[in-house]
Amino acid sequence: MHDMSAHAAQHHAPPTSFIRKYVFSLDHKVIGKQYYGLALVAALCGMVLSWMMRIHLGWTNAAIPGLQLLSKTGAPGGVMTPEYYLQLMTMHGTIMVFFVLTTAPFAAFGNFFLPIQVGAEDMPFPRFNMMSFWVTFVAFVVLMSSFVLGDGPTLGGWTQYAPLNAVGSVAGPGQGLGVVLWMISIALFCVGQLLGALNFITTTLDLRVKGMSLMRLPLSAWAWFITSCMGLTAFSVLFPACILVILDHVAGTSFFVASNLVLNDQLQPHSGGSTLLWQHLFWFFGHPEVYIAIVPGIGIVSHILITSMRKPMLSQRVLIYCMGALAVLSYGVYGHHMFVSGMNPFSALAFSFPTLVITIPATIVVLIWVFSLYGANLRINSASLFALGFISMFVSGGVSGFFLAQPSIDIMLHATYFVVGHFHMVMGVAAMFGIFAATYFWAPKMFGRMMNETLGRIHFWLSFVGTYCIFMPFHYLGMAGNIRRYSSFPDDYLQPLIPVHRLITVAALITGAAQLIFVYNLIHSRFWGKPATDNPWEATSLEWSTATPPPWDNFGGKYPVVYHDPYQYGVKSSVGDYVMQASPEQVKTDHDEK
Amino acid sequence: MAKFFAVTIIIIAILSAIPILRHTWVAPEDISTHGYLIDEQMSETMAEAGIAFLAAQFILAIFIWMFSNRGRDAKIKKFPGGATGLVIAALLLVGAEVLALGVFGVKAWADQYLTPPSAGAMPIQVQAGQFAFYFRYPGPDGTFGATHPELINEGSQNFFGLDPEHDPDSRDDIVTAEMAIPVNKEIHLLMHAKDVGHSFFVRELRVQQDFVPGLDVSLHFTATKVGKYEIVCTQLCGLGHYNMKAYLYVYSQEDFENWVKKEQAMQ
Amino acid sequence: MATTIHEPPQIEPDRLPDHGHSGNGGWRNLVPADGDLRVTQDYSPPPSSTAIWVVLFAVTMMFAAFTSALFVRKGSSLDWQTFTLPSILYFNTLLLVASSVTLEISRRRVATYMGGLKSQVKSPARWLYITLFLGLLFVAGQYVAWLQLRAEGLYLATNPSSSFFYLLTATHALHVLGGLGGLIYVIRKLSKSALRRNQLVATARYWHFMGILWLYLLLLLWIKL
Amino acid sequence: MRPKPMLLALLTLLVCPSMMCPSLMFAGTVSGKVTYTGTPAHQKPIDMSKEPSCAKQHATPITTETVVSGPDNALENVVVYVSAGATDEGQVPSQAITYTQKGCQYIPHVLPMHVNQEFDIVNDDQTSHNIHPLPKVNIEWNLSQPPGTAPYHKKYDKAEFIPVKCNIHPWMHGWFVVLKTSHYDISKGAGDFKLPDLPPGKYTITAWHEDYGTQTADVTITGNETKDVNFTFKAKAY
Repeated sequence: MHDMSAHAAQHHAPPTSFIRKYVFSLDHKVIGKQYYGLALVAALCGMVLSWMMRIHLGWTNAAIPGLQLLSKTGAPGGVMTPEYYLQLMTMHGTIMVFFVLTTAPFAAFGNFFLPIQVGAEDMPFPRFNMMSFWVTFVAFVVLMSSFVLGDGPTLGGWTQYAPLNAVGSVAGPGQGLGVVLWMISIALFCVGQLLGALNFITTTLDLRVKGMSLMRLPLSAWAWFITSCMGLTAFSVLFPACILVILDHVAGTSFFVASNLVLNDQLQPHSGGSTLLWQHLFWFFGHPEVYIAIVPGIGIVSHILITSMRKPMLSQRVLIYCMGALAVLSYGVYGHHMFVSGMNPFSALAFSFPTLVITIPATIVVLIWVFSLYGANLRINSASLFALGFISMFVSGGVSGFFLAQPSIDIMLHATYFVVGHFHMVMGVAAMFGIFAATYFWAPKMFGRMMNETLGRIHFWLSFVGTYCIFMPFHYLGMAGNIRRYSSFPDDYLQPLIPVHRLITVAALITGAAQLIFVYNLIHSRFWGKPATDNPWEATSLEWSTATPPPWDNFGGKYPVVYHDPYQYGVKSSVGDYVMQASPEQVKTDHDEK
Repeated sequence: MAKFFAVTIIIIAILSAIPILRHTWVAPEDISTHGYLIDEQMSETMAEAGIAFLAAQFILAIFIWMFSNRGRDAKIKKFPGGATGLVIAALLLVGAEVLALGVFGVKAWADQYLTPPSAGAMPIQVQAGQFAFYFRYPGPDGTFGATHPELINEGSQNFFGLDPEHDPDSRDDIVTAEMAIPVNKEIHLLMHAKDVGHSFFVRELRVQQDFVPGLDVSLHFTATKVGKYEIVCTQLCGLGHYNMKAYLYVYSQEDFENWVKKEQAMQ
Repeated sequence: MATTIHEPPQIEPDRLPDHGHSGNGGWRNLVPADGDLRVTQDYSPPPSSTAIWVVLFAVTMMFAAFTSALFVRKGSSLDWQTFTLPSILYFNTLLLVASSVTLEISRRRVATYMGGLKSQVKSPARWLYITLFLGLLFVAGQYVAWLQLRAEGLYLATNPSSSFFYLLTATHALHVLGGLGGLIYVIRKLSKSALRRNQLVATARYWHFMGILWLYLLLLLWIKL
Repeated sequence: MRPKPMLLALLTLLVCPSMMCPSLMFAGTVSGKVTYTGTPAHQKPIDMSKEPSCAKQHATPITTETVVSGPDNALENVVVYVSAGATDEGQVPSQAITYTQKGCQYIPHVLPMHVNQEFDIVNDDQTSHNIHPLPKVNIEWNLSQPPGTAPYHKKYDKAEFIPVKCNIHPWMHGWFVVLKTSHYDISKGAGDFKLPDLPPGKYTITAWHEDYGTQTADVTITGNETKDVNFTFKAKAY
């Protein structure tokens, strides 16, 4: 049953009808673009939500014009209520983590470029691939629908801790229908990503063209492959977890709700559920999810850096092994989210060591990047700027991991803005920079037109400086003991920190506005940009040896054969300082790994 | 452009480091017997992470400065050290750092979590509910009355579901909305969650622990400085989370006894 | 020709490089180094045979999650009431095991049939139909088991033990139904003489896995409930 | 000169049958006093230190209002109403009533109202309040009210005794008493109450207290008279 479309996959006819071409398309390239569009819309929603949150945090009783239109009870007269703040916060986190950081770098670019980079015509199971997108789309719609249905979205945060997620509306607005919708949405999302992982893994293992050994895959392809393996494991655990919560809601079971809980003076009709069970199930998904968001970025950035450096990384293998190590270790470290959760203090130590150890592969990756720059001939453009910015962000967000990896320090920093700063920098901003770099780098191939370089650089400068202005202060707030997930800071202790919050708010508004430049650039270039050549960056991997934009079967019925390692730069060849993977030309090089 | 970028990175790195070096924003002064371990661990980590941060950003900036836009026929060089050198360096440096932090970290952690409270520790029960903490002292008889969740009625201030009518133990229990403890006396805090997950965090005490619904956990600590401190909830517990707090009063022994008398009178 | 004989594509050594096609060049073959093409074994498994393992892995992870949930939940409080499993489950088990056997027989038959030796096999589809029937019988049997529990007043929310019973059996039954869908697909392909061997193999692997999974679940429920 | 008295007479004739006349002709009234016997539970003082803006509004900490007693065992906050026999069911009083959140307290503690009668919820504090009534038969809602936002207009369409809580300040507690009749009163400081304008007929009068439950008494109004009905609740020590 699972290969019903395998045959069609390898020789499916060119699409004719509009529906087949653009809506329910089987073409991995169209699906990739669809994912990208979804991520773009989601990112804008998430950004607007973060604006409102920031305004509320800076000026708590200020009326945000128009907000009352979104929810009359949530924001009477535009003044945000505490629960509405939490509802927006939950949606911001959920949208960004699931529908932006997972879909854009992995599903969007992976779908478009993985098959091309391995030299395949398409994914082996195009129908599953199509379902994968449309299921994800429905998941997004279900999530957004909670804005208008019932008493609004859930306020439980993107981690949806039990039993707050399971006791129902008695726990507050959005905890009834809102949670159920959230769980349904995420369960659907899991299905979509599992279908995607199925395609990614089989594509990488089985559809490589002649000569494309695993070690000859570009780093981006490796990143997508490793990510899909992580996703396969993580999402197939989150899915059942969501089912259990839904059962607690609609069927009255007690998986997560303990005995003798009293809300609003009402004894809850549940017994014996385990609070920590949810945390274990969730974080077993949740921490790998962080790497699902960042590993594609690592691969993409390496891919782009090499092209702009005009020389390969110091070692392709080491980078691949490091990404693999991150993937494997990520399952052994999830407990560091639960140091003070009441789990066995010995297991806290057991989780602490792998968490510290995981910094080693991360450090190696950074060292390889930085020292590969030595002796390079770096071509500065929007793509490479964002790639370098990614490294800077990855470092800044990474070092704070040293703190949070230690249970003793976590006593002070847990649930403070330090944590918020940490993951926003390392998995939020860094991953976003990866997405931007990829967009500036690959947009010519995807849409056949170059993006505007000037606008790209303006976008980069505002984003780079802006995000530092936003997220570095988060760390300071955290060290001063500013708790996260507070809708306002009424207590005397936090009053002195309000000016910092206002600064951050201003920075956030400006940086957010800068992203609109990107959106404009993307849309404008899509239609009126200057047409792109087949290989504008003088790059070597297979996506550049086909037409721009690629034909429906990627290589026009001719199959490339791979003669070289992916990154043959800094050599003397007939075309210049590089040799394409698919060109049989023999050049003197010491890079080939036999 | 590239050189400008390099300079920007360096400026940002330095600006980021300044507030740390000038201790502009730091945790409030520690008032616990175990806190110094955490603080030492913190500053140690800060030093190592800080060096790593600055070094990485600087090298990145310098290389960007040196090796950008060198013209089409620039000679491409390879880093002499090679990958293996870097890997070994990373393994040694980070490995050592990780081991050091990990091992010392255990001490700070163990002091609070792996050692049982001393026999003489004073038991206090704290119950977290949406959205306030309530505290219970056993009273003269030294025993806590049994709790009956079905009797909980916040309207009549019966937050713990006590049943004084039938349960003599509970009649002298002292229930308060503020926490008072004698200075330099070990406290054994019995933590109970009434509804959903909450957390007990006192910055000055260097204490943070989640309440687990259905599972009563306990903490022990000793305060060494008289004063008024803030207890906050750090686990998202619902719409009032931002406003869920109570105050901790550390009193001298006699002040504490007076406080107990006062509270007893109000029960 | 009535059936399609699906053999791995033969690659002549003197084949021109640009005639290679996707599906080939998988991890098994050596790579051309520096321009000279040295293809030794130019064959990689059809995606479906990789895909089925991916699917089985996902299913395994899902039931692993359910299992750990069961252990944690049982350990977390004292409200766990054990009950005796409906005896029909053991009969169902036999059905599922039998169906695996019949599927294996049919797989062999179809193989010889597709191998061209039609004379030896009357109708290769017969055993597939038997497997299908046994599978349906199994699902029906599970349904009967649920009815029996309801008759005893054990509903989904009655007790964590019953919750997990319904949860695990229902999830497994759904996956079995998926397998039945696969069987129907295979039968249709076969009757259209468009079946490819790896499709049958993948379906068979999935089906056998469902059997093994059920044995595991039965053991788990039998120990824990 | 002429038309005016005529007009008046006409007006009187027109208006009489409707509402004024019963009260004009025979204004039956039930009045009395609500008391308790025994010693009521000690009302604990409320510690609002968590909410400084409220705490500083009370010189001495306010106590719980489960049982509010007046001089010589008078019992306050008892809703006395005609539970059977009244003829004017469905007549919704037009005047709006307000339920105020001030000093982290509900004022009044018990708010009796007619089915479908509009009432306003006002936040007079400098902090956000959350008003969460917990009805069984009516529709449940749960609203937060940041300081300085407009009042909420609400009404209930079924008779019910609804406990009210604030989800931000757990000690805040009150009652909505939704009644099918407009003949109701709430006992004042001296425990006194008064149900005027009762046309002749047999009535059942019910007195409801949030902690002590209900008591009933039957009265018959024959004409223009005042019936004296007293209720005595048994106090609970705890």
